[in-house]
Amino acid sequence: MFNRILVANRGEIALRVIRACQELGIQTVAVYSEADKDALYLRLADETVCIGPGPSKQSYLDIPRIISAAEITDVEAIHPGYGFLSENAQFAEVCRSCHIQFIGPSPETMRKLGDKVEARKLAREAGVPVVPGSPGIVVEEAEALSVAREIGYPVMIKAASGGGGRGLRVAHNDASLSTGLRAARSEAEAAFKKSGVYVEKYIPRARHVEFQVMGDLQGRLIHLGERDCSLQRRHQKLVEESPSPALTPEARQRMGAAALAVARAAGYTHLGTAEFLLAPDSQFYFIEMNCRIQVEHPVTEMVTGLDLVKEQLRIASGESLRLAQEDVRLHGCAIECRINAEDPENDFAPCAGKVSLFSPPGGPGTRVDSHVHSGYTVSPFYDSLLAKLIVHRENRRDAIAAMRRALEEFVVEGVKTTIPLYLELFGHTNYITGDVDTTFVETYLGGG
Amino acid sequence: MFNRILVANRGEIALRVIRACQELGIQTVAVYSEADKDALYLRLADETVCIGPGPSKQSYLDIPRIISAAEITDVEAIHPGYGFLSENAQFAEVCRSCHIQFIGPSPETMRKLGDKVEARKLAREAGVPVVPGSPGIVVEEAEALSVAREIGYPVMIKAASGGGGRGLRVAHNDASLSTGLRAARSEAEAAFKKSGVYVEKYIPRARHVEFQVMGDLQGRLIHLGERDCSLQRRHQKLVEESPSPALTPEARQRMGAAALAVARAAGYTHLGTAEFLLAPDSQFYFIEMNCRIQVEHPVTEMVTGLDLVKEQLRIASGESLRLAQEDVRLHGCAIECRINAEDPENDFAPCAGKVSLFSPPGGPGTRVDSHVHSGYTVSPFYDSLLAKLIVHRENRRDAIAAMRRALEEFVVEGVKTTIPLYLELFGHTNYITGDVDTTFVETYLGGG
Amino acid sequence: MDLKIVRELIALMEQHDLSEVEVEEEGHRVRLRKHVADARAPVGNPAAPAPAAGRVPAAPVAAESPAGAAPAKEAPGTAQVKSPMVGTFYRAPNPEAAPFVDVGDKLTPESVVCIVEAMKVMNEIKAEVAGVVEAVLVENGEAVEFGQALFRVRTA
Amino acid sequence: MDLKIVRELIALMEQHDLSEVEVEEEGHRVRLRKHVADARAPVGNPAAPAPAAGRVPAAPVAAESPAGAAPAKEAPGTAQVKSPMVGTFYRAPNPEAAPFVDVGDKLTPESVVCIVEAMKVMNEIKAEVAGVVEAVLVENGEAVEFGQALFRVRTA
Repeated sequence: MFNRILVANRGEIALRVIRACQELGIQTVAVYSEADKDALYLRLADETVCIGPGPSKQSYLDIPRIISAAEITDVEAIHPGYGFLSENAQFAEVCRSCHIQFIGPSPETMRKLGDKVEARKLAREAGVPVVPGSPGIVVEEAEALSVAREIGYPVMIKAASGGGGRGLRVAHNDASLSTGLRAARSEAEAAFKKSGVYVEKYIPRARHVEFQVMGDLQGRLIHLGERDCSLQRRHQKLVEESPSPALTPEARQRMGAAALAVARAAGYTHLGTAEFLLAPDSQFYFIEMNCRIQVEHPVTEMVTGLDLVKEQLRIASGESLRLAQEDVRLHGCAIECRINAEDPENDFAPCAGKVSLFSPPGGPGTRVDSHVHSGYTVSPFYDSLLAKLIVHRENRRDAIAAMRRALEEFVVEGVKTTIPLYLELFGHTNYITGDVDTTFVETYLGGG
Repeated sequence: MFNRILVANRGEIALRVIRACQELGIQTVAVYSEADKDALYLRLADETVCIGPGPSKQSYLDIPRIISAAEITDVEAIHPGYGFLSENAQFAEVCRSCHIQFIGPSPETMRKLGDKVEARKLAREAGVPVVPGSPGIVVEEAEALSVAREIGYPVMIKAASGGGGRGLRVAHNDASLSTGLRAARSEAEAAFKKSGVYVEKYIPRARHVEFQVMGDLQGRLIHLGERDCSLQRRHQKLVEESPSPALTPEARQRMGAAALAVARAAGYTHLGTAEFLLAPDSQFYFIEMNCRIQVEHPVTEMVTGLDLVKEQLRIASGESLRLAQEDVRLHGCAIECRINAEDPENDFAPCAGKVSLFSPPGGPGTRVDSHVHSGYTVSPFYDSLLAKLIVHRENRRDAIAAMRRALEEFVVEGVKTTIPLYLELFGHTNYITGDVDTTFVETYLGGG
Repeated sequence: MDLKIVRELIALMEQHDLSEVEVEEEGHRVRLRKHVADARAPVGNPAAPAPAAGRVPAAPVAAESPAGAAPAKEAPGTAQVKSPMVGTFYRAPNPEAAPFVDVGDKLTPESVVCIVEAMKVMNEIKAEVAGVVEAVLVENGEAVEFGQALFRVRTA
Repeated sequence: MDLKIVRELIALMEQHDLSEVEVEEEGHRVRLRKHVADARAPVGNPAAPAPAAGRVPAAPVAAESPAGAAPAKEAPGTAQVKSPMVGTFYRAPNPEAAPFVDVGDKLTPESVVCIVEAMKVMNEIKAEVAGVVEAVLVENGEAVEFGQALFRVRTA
């Protein structure tokens, strides 16, 4: 096992990694920007290094500064968390060239899976269904039109290097495809410096169901069941649960096998997530593979009893997986919701400012992953995630009741939060009966 | 199931009961003293009733006021929590006469088990070993001396109606027995208005191991494994864990059977705890039965996956137990420690005052049961419990690591707490190797 | 003094979280002081006394806020008769009888003003102050909690 | 009355973390008072500027407090040369050479004062202020973090 690693992230996931390291007896180096200098979680690291000013580009996204911090503190490995540099293959390569271990899959695997067109091809070749669409990046508008007519409208236009819903467009006819294509390209260019887009069939009433996979350096691969993340707003996940209320054991087995087939084809190691669309007719389609720990990993931890960050560290240090596929059991139901400092009354505008009182819920079956405390200042530089609230109960009905109870208990004063929205969502018949798709939240909010 | 119950308690256990009720859809009435009027958890109750001023005798211990509150709010049942009126058979009788259900065993059972001499007799008759000692209350000093000589010194002098370590004395010879007898009697008289004491053999190097039993109104009884509460200070439990590091599966089976035998003999229903001393030679001795939910119930919840307060409510409403003895499995290891507002540097003097910052730990395997929040004022009227910190991990070694990690994270400012003491205890070789007995903490502290 | 300036001062206070502003100018003097309720105290946590005098928790037991029984500040020259117990409030010894007291009645400390029934026992409540009944704060038959104001009495 | 003055006073209050300001001048009097927090602010959370001027984080990277890189207030007439990057601090271009600068040396903003090595690249750091080197705050070969003070310079 490692003696000392650097955590190249901030906020709750930095704290999450520090927690795992402390329990494993690994020393931690936390890097931070000037905007985060007062964060309480920094006290828990063995060392801290200020790497730059508030803006991410000059701190958490600045590869040389992070590598320098790793070198002067003499760490063996870097945990990238999620977001920031976590799926940056170049960062993983620089780590390698500096003889610092990047805790994640190889840069080659990341590059292969980071490009959606490549990933689709890889999945098709592994016999895993993908949403019908263009075989690769669409260059000519004529090609896009011909693909769309072949697979039938409505279609989606997606950025090949997209993520978080940016660069996504739905087109219902030739005209909207033409305009959408131009818009998606320039959006993708602005966001990712790459204008490649592709076109695929839009699947109505689909759920988002993803599988957690885990592979060791010895080539063993298993999956840890699924997470249903159908409650989204602008393609950002709001609520995640495991197991999915829409999967039969048989469907779980089939989709899990598909997830493993893609992972195997990509030579996948470490933790990763295979995302699928699940249509109302139970047909599923591979979308993409995320090469990092997910924000929503706690729901899988609750139902499997595993600590996924510890597993990441074990894998990176060369240990073999401690369990086989048949040892994986899902117990009860876990639900997570992301409490953001946003104003639901004002189109979810982020609310920076001081949290005057932060009193999280507790008690049985309740887990809170948060770096926030009374007196914490929400910085305008970073995302607005205040806390992840996770509940775990015997069954889904009890889990929903526990979530409502915990949300009622959660006191955040000083900034507006999404708690009121969740109280509505978890009281909604469609959610309670499991009858939702990825458009549910926006439809509920009157079109997002 | 009930529609509406009253919670006749305060602080974390009142909140704990409210949590269970909310998850089961039961309305709650919270009673409170003027000293607790600002407590945040009162917001979570459906109704609140002020029942008196701060001192417990005029509020939480005042039977007429609590019954009146139950009557005017028209509840079906009362949950007594722990402490206060929870083991008061007269209170249970008044409830019965007012047609309000007391959530706990019958007054008859409580009376039988509340008197330690009676309880010992009952255990002996059920074939369960008790610590050798006087057959009943000792009236004459001569009788005490003769018992002591028969069973051999050292001996303990115990108040028949004792609890929490009050009225306890160890005597090493005739002279210290005579003086100890007088002191114990007057102490018991002052504390419990009853001066009955008995004498029993002092078992050196013993552990405190207790079994959680649970019985429905249909007469089914099961046990939920043990809790090891050997870390005590002045007979007050500090740390509890399950399973006990000192029990083999075979010993667990034998002691569990003994716990059930006592419970069966007492006609026990609802939740209860059979306490044992476990000697180094694996011989165990029944001490007493607690007729209520225990402070340390969460460790049993974590390893069994059950919600014991919900189970109490189910039993009281007439439901049958949902699981048989063979369904009970203990998963992993759970440890709880009680974070008190006390100054370990100053003989554990309670610290009343304002908690300026309260930032509890979170993350995987971490549970906090607490009514405290930043800005909460610790009242001098009640016990100094701020929070129960519970961790649950795959095995004991990992649980200890998680506990240390969580304690490091726990920030309480404004009042002194026992957190530094726990950081020492959980780092101590004797605790880590499981080599402790009930005198360990006091020996460690240099005699308490 | 221009009210607009006062408004602006208030806005400034709010913007900058001031608790007091006092401005004096050529015989003009403005002094603004904000209620020192701790910004951080939880809502419904009236650690500081209520700003206005005479706030009366007229709500029955099922008060929304746990602070229902918080002692309200009394206006000078008035007192409150409070319930010393939890129970049901009755204005008369029996349903047919006249109320013990009504608005305008004179009280001595020994005057019985009502009954609070608790556990089937009818407890006569005495005024404990001398004065004139100014208001009856609870409806007949309503539940009352400990410390709840029952009557307002003019003592001066 | 001039609101600008009030605003300036508020800015002063905030800047200096005062709880009350009172100004009286020829019949003019302004008094501002801020709600005194902050028993509740977390320890180690220096939202307010450090009380003493000239506090210098001389500790290496492994600072106990995450606030190690917090800008320390400078005494009047002095400035600090801070590290613009994370890396290893060298006072000389190579182990045999003399230090770029030493105490007592005069600096122009263009003077190279040291090297910070980051990812095997030797970065020459310029003073960016004019003055006289008063102190070298970091040992040769030590690790420095972003914003860490390297030299104290007398500018006045």
